[in-house]
Amino acid sequence: MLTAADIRVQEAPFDLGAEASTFAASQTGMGAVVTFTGIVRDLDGTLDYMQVEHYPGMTEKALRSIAEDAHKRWDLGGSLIIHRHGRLAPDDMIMMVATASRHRKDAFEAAMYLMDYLKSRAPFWKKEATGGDASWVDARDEDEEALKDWS
Amino acid sequence: MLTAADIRVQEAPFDLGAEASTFAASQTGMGAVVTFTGIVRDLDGTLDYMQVEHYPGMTEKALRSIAEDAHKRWDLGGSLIIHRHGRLAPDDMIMMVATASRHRKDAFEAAMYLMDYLKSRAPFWKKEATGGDASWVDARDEDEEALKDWS
Amino acid sequence: MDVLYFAWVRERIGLPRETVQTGAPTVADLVVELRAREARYDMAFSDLTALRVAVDQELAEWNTPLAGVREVAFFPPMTGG
Amino acid sequence: MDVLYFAWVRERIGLPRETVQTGAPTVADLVVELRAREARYDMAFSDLTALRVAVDQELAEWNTPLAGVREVAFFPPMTGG
Repeated sequence: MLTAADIRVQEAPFDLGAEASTFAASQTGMGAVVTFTGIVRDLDGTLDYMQVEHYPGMTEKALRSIAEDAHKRWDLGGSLIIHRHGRLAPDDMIMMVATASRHRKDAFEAAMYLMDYLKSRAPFWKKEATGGDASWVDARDEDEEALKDWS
Repeated sequence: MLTAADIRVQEAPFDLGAEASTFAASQTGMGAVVTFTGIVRDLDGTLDYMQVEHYPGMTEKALRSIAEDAHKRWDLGGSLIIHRHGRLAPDDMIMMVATASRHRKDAFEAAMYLMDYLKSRAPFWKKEATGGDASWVDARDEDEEALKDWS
Repeated sequence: MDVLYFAWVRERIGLPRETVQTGAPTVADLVVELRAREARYDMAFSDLTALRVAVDQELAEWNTPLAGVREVAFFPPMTGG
Repeated sequence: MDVLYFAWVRERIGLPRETVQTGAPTVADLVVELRAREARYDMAFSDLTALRVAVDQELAEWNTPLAGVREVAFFPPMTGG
């Protein structure tokens, strides 16, 4: 199935505003556009940087598969996933998704679905460097639990 | 309660990209930004224009009240609601909301809540002009039903 | 008291607002008074389930009291977003 | 067969990928072989509930067969987004 899913895995920053505008403008007949943007948080003011590792080769395939599932489940126009890897500073944008649909409910649910699956099924791993120390971010049980809502 | 809700009711177009960028940049410590944009649909290719009427005086108060309820219910940074009135063409952006939170679930749910309440509780009325004819858009039962999910 | 009409209610009644002298204790009583005026009012208010009301710019009910109220607005269910 | 390691699995084993000669019929059998090699492998695989596996770049299970497989990857639960 050919879906209008635009998948990008990149080290470079992206411009949320430009991406949101371009995505919305590329849609026809859609009544609703939803975007989600993930930002590197510095929970207690000690984060020096975040390192995002991924699995080149598998990453884009996994994201495309998640997007195609979303296109099967909901009545979508286009979808967009951008995910960065490499070294990121606090407040940097780490990733975004966008969905377009004729109906707001579909656009919202598809965006949430993309996020839930991306969190636990796309091969990215985050490591936080704080004051000379670095530790891998643990997966959260609730992220795995979130997938059950979709089955 | 003072909330970081930015409410705008205007006839002029808005720039989704610029608004999304500015909104995200104005947040600190937030891990998630969600935007929703509503676009004028031309369902069967006959729409000449859409006229959006509103209740000056009440509109902004109603939107602010909805936003304040969202800020009470979820752990939000900022929120934004822009809604246009007047004459709109097919594919014009009619409105947008944005929410920021430390958690993606809160940002998503708050944006959906804003949309659900805005649809049925903010004083806007749409009239569609098609080929010399003009008719008021009927409220949909499912929009009213959607509010029950939040009580 | 100012009475405002929006969307098709405004079109049916033929004006967006008017000042009404009334001692109606509730919104429902005001509606009865308005309907007694002319056929266009009677028609506009013939199906209350298709109407909503705001009292002093807040959504209200048909039994909402009007004591001290400055502005009442009638309109169909909202269709924003 | 190429065997890849990511995140703390890569750090514990001390290399990102290696080529392994194996006749292991399933992922679980391959893990047994790897653990028998050296302490660092044994430690990295000591708690399989903390690990995930991909076979030819698709998420797989411990009992997934390895016949004809070119690439197996081990890593902790993903934390993207």
